[in-house]
Amino acid sequence: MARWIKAVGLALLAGLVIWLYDQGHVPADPLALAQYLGGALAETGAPNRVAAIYLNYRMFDSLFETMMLLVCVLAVVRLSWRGHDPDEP
Amino acid sequence: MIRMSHDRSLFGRLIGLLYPFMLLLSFYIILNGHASPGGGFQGGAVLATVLISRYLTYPVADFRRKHLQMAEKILFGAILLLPILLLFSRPGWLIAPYDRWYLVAMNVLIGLKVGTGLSIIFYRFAAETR
Amino acid sequence: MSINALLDWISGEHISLVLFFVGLYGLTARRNMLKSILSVGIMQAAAILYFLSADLAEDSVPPVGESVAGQAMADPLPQAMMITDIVIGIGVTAIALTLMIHLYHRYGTTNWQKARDKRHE
Amino acid sequence: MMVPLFILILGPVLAGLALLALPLRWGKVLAPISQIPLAVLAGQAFLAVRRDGPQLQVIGGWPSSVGIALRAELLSLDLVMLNILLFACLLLYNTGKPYVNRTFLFLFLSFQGLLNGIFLSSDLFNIFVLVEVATVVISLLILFKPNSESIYDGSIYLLTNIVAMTFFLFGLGLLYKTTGAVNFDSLKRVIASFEDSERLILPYAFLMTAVSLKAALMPLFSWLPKAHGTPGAPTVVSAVLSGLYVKGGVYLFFRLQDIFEPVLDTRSLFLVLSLMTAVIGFVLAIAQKDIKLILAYHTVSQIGLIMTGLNMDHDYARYGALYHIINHAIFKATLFLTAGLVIERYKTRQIGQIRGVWREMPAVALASLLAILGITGAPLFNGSMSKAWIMVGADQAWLGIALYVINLGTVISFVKYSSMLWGKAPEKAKRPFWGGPGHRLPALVCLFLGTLCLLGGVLSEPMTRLLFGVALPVDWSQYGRKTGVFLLLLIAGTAIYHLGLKHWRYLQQARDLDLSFHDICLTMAAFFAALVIVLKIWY
Repeated sequence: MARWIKAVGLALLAGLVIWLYDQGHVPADPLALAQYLGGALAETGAPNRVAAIYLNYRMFDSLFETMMLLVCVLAVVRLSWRGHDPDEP
Repeated sequence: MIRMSHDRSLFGRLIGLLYPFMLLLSFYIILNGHASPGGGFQGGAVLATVLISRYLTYPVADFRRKHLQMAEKILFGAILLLPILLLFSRPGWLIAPYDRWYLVAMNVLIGLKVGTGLSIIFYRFAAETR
Repeated sequence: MSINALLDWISGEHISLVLFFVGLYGLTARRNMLKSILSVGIMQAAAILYFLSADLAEDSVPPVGESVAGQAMADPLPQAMMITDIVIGIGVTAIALTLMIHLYHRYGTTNWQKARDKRHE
Repeated sequence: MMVPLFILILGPVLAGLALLALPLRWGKVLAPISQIPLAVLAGQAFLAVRRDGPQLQVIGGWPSSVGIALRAELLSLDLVMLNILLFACLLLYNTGKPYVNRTFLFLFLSFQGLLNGIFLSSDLFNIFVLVEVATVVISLLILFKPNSESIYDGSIYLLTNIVAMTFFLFGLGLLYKTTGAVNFDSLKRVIASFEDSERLILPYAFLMTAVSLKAALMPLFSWLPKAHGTPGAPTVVSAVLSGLYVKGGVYLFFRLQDIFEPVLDTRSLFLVLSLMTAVIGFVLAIAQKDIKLILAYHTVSQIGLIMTGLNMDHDYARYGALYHIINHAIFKATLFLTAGLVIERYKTRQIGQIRGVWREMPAVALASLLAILGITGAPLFNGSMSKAWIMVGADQAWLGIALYVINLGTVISFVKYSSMLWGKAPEKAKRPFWGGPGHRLPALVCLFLGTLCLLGGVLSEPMTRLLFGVALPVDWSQYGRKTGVFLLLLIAGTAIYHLGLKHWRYLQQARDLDLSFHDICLTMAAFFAALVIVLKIWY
């Protein structure tokens, strides 16, 4: 398929999505906002709410985030053309 | 690759001058992450640039990778264990005087982990394309 | 459309939606694997921009420090989620680039189509 | 006292990390042993849920809207226990393989933890993170053997899934803006209170595009055979991908539909898509010549069947589909494991060149046969039970006929697959029962799993009562008729395959139907566009 057909098609799709977005959009209040803003300092000791979230309320996400980096390092070392992990036989 | 890195005269000295400041900045970002904008991830990225710029001035550093990888695994173990022991298994245990230490410790661990991880990735790519 | 209306229309949300489809176009139309990886990066940037701009109230301050009466703080949850996503994005990009280098060494090309043809030989 | 559920997720990761520090010899022994405490914990949690009902645990003890919640209910714990059972079998099967090293064990065990997380987590962003890490771990696992041939397949797998997860993330952003929540319970509450459904169309379309790709629904399944059937992938990885990981996508689909159903009821749309998936899956399976690819395409077909059951508005069909998830995991794992042993012995994957497995390696052939009987729905085997329950939900005649056609397709594809069991062995001398030295433990594992296929059928009534807490009666008096139908299907399938289909021209062309990366992305965009337009017209 020619590129311009894809370009036109996707542009139309983007137009449709933006139109729908503007039309039916009613933002809602974040449910946990009050707790994050009000309680974070007392509950976690972190004036930086973002840190309170990723180190305390949602620490579980951060664990897998660091795991992602570890797995990624393993992948970059193992999958490269030059060969494999020298630590393993 | 970066050919100009072999010309150590100006670039190398400039980087050498910047080292302590970059290290200082990264640890400032990590250690104050709980109280001001910043944190382990951001500081870790800055920390990685220290090692990367080191590579740019002395591009023979592949021997460090093994140690870095070991360090990364150990740090990951610590990052897993600390929240499990302090946070997950006994909810509500962290109270006022201790929670700040927990935050700082976690930020430091995460910062070191991200720093080592990004540097290994960079070293590997550098070795790959050399 | 007047120029002011256009400027009002240009918001983080709209730009991110446009960027998302720009990335999708890159994925469907570009044959080079490096450009595919870049397109994925564009799409991820779009998602990050959306999260950060969509939930940001006007005149809100960063969610750090004591809250001051009368001044709205930004919602910290999307910001925290996006830190996670950025690190994930770095990891994914690094792995995709490694695979690309490996593919290049094996098949001598970074073109999807050519690699596929060589694989079927 | 409820078991802390996060141990089920982080336990395997920690175990894998500990094995990195120990010698490999110990690791190979300790990895299967590590499954025992996990099984005990999962069993305790399961009993607690059966006693006290579903439970929500927020990690760190925060209120559920603030932290990340793990939800223990019968279905999620069933899948977790299935996961532990399969991983225990796979780790035992794998002990003798040369490519196993400490990194492999770490990745494999971490993958188990991630799967448990996907099943247990009740927070959409957490699920996004888990799936993303799982995607990367899998691409590393399928490319694990040195000098892997599968680099192209691996790249396609990784990039398509990353693109899908970007769709997921964008949908999540839109959903957070419209509802202000990311965890299932709050989402369900908020969405049920919505009067107009229009604002949910966009987030729903973004999320469902991603989840449909993850669940390998028509037309987004083309990455699945590449990942599951790629020649270089270790056998255990193929088994766990086909047996369990795809079910993660199906399970996610199930849970998302549960949230959105009160406002956007799309079951009829997905019912049609699932039926098409099932049909096209078996057509492509019949067309393949590589035994791993036959099994991989067959997974697509069975996913279609499961999704069909889930999208029917009938309790029997839903529980039948859920039971089929478990059954499919067991027989597909058995089939992949036996195929791995057969490939190892015959040094080829071409179905035409493998003959006489029954004589060459009797134990493996027996396990294969048990699994084939299970998957084709032979009477008394587990597949027949779940398929019969799905059939109950077919309230219209055309649905019933479609299900029969799908079953006939399954039978045909396995008539082809089982042709490798019969015939003369390449060497005259009869081998020992286990099929040679070093094959004893793997063959035993296969036989154990094969026996489970039979037990899952005979004990289906108590099993469903135990696993889902529902009583689905089995009408044993109808068994004569069912056996008749099965035999008829078998004869028809054999006849169709040998008389017509084997040499059919178009089948050869279907084999060459291999979507490129761009086509996959284009179908994804088209799927998304179609979903948006259909929903906009409907609501």
